[in-house]
Amino acid sequence: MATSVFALEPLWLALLLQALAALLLFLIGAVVVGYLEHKVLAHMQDRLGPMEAIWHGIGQLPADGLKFLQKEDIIPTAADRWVFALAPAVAVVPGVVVIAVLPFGPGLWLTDLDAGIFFALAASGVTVLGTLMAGWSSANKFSLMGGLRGAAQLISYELPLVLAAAAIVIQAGTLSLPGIVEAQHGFTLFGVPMIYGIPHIIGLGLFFVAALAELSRPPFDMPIADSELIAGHMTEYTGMRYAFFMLSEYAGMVILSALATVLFLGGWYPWPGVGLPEGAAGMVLGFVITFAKILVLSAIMVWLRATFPRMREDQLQRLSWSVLIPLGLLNIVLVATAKVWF
Amino acid sequence: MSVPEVVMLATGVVGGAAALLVVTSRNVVHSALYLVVALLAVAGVFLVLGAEFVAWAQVLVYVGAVVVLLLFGLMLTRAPIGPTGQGNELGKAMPLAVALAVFAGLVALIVTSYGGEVIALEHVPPAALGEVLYVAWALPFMTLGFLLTLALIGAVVIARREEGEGPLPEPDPDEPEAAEASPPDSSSWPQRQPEPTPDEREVSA
Amino acid sequence: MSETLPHEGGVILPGGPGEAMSVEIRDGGLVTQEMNLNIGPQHPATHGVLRVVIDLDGEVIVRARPVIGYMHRGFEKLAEARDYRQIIALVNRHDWLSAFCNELGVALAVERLMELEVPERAQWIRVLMSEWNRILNHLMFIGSFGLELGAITPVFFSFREREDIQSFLESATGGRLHFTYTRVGGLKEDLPAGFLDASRQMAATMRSRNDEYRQLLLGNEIFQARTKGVGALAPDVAVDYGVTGPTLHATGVAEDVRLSEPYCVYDELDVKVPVRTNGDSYDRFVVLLDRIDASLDLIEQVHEGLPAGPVNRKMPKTVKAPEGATYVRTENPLGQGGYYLVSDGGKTPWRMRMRTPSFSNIQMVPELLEGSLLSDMIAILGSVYFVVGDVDR
Amino acid sequence: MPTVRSSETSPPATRLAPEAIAALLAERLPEAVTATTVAHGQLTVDVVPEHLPRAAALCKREKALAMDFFDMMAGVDAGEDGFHVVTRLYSTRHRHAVLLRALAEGGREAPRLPSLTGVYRGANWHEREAYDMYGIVFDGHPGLEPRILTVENFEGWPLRKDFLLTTREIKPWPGEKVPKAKEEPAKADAGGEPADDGPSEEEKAAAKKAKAERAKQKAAEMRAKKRAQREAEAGGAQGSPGEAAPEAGGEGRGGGGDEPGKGEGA
Repeated sequence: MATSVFALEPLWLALLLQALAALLLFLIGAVVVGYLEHKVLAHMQDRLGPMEAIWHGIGQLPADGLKFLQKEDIIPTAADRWVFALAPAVAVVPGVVVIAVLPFGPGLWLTDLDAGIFFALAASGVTVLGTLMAGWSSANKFSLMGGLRGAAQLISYELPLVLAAAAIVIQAGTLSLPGIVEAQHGFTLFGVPMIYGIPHIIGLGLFFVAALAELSRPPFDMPIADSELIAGHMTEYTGMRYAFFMLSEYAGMVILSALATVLFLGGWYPWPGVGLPEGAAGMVLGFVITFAKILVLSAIMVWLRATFPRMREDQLQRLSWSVLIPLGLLNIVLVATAKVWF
Repeated sequence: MSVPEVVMLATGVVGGAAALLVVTSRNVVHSALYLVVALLAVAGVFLVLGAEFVAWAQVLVYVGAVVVLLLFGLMLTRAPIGPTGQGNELGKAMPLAVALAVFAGLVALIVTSYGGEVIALEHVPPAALGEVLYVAWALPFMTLGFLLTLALIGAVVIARREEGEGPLPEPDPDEPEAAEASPPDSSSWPQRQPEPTPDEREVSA
Repeated sequence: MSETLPHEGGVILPGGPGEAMSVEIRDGGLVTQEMNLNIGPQHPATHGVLRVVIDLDGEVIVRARPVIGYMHRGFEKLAEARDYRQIIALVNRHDWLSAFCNELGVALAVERLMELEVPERAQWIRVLMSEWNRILNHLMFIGSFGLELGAITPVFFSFREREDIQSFLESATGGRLHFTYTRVGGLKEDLPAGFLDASRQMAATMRSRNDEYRQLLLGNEIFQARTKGVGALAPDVAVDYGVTGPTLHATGVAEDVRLSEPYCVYDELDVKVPVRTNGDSYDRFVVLLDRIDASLDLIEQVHEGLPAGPVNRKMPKTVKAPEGATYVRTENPLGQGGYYLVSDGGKTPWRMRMRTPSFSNIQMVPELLEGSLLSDMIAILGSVYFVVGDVDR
Repeated sequence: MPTVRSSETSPPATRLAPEAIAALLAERLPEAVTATTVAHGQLTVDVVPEHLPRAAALCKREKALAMDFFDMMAGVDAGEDGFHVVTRLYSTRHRHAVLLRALAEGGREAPRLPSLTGVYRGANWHEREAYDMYGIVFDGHPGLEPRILTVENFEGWPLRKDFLLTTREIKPWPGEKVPKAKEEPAKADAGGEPADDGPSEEEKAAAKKAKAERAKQKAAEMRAKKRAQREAEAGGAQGSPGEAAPEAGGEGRGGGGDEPGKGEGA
């Protein structure tokens, strides 16, 4: 198995480079997916989307970022200042941290943790704290309702997400993300090399639905439901702090798509059994393949946004507890049985 | 001092300070947020000790689920911004005594078990942990799991009974507060929220 | 302080700004305090400045009280200070989505008081314009209803059609929203060349597009889950409140002015009124879609039967309605519009009461809201079709 | 789709002619019905105010009438007599309608009518609107306040003819299209086309002068009000500012609205 390109000496240089790379990947990923959402949504809705900033509006998101920087930072008088100010950071930091374990190509990861998948899920689960803090500290009833809905939703969808990932861990026999990719590379179904996504179609579905709910993306966007709760926990936020929430949403799309890519779609390999060239070429190719898979998954998320109305809070809970979680448990039993038998 | 020792000390201090703030903060939500810091510090301690899996489990379960549930409960029930009245009639002495007793007990336990022994810090891979849990301690582990499942089912059963099957406690009409809390007559249009009585104002002050 | 502990005797802490739904534990049971929430006057779901004060128990609405009047512009008073020509431009504006149907009502009222016979062609064109206006209006609500439920795409589609329709209506009337095309005794002027062709073409396009809307939303599982059985309105309640239009037709009552008291040339046309029986949000939405088809049928009948001739009568410079009173009903897109015109023989009305469908619809809304979920409120408010200007006048 | 077509639904045979409805009402409630008029095919029944709910209930419950649909309610300024309230009831089954007209008791000072909310739920807001616009009090209504369309602390009854449009009060109106009392229009109309010819120079000058005077008067009033308020506050709790304000405001409005149309019309 390849080692990380960041396994450098001395340690401080490696750490510095890792931190920089994580931040850069986080920003680039969020901006690219954000642009994707603008454009895909627009074309699905019979319009063009941003067209002015540079070529085909490609500079729209950086321009938005600049604009957000100039906006007045408003903290409501009744708000709990510290919690209000900290909430966007709490929403963003887990995203940056998770980037550290995501493999974007052969050797293209910052660090390979033994319990990588576990770490990624644990860290991304912390994001909900930001939502809760923002919802409570805004001193706004709509925000509070949004925070409550967000918390309820994230608690109930963390379970299917972890269950779906657990099935893959059983299949691959490792918790390490690069390890799962390599295990998948050698996986065959009745002699045919196969990505996990095909036999684990239930798991893939579970993971994708739960990821949508974790991200509060339509059709599970009740915490920010604009026609009910204005913007939920983000109602009182302006300028850069608001931009942080948006950033964490788009980065969340990247992260969960990347996880799904690793777990179900064969990571940086075009197809299990099909290798990549050695060295830098393989790295670049691997990165391109990984990113393409991430973008496809993100585009599907955007597609769902263009297609579906919003669900209702009780319907969402019912879906999780009476459909997804039993299905997730069943999936684990099936996978474990199959793993022992074959 | 070696690097791990410094980190250990730092996380320990942060965790201890946060834990102290949890109990001294006058604002319940702040307490819960300090609890997050304390739990993260504990995860840090686990990391320094090489127990990576336990550290992430701590984050996933305690920060991601338990505290979130706690905050959810707080917000759902009563979490006005600003300090709230201390609702603890046990005062401060009793909890302090309990905490000290637990601390003393744990210290005594550790000292008697490992007193003087030097344990080398080494990274425990999840595979090794799995080996221990599912091979050496498989029976106790499964018993524990069974017990927790039973507890979960029991909780669901109790909750369901309260919801529909059992009799709901009727609010006592003679109780003055009950009349106050009852919704104002809908025929008088529109309704403003009733002014807080002097008693209630006092609590908020 | 010790005697008012939160868990003793059920004293509820008065909340700060961030007060939540408070729960008290009393006698071993949970008693919740309701949260009072103002939806509006500025809120995305209220289509303008309407305020709904709701008391929430968790997510369940316990009480709902619509507060109106934020857009009250005193049109009834203004009408008393305007001559009839000016009133036609005025009534365009209270329900800005049904401009033509409104102005038609006033013209009909004055014509009835004057016992004026309007040229045949003008009457046919009035029907044509009314039906196009109806489609314009319904397109708006089809788009916005999806938007409120979180489906953001339909609104772009429906606005594409709205633009197209407005463009060719503009060629005849000069207006895109406020047409002011009617005059007492006829119309402003005849249709321009090419108008009928554009109208024919648009009718054909609209037919296929209407199926597109059906496919876009109706088959969607989530859409059905969000709307079926939500905010079901009983026919007797609807009639008691004076609810009309698509909201009434969804309950199974086929009361439509075009059937029961035909004006213009509706009695010569085959008017179809789509009716459904459940009265819930889903049915109200389906009725809206079906009404577009029904309106297209009427438009095609007008295309075929439109007679030649003048479009207005020679009228005196100042129109004076003779002394008397009359009540004229028209089937506006949102329901029955009514104009009670009292004239003292002058050139301004002595009194003109505007009976607007949205007013009655909103009055009925608490019946549907109470006991439903907060999210359902959006589905209900979005499907009890109203325009705030029409409520407040 | 289930549809109802006009070709399938001719007017029901049970539909009653206006005259028949009038006869039926007069027969069943002779003490309530004072007069019936049929104009433009519409029946208007004048009802004794106190019997209005009974008449409405009869219209709703009588099998042959079955007027289940509450259409609308309109207040109409009836000059010196006070205010009419016209209620339209309609039958969705028989497709006939009646306009019940009642003259509110109490003249212009304290118009009162019994409420129809017990008969039709839809009457609620219509009555609130009539109260808001004309000050007609409906006995038995669950809550006329706060005012439904105007702001809660609005003073005056906007649709009464003696209530001038505020713009006319602030800015003199050289034209004639001010809502006038009943006698006025005939006089004004004799002038031909007043809407089209603009105000003459003298009129403009006079209007300007009048405006300046009014502004002065208003400023003086405000000063007096403020002074009174300060004194009240300094003096203690006996006169709260909330009490002083409406009084002064009422005077101001009374000065502008007591004699409608006069001065402006000529």
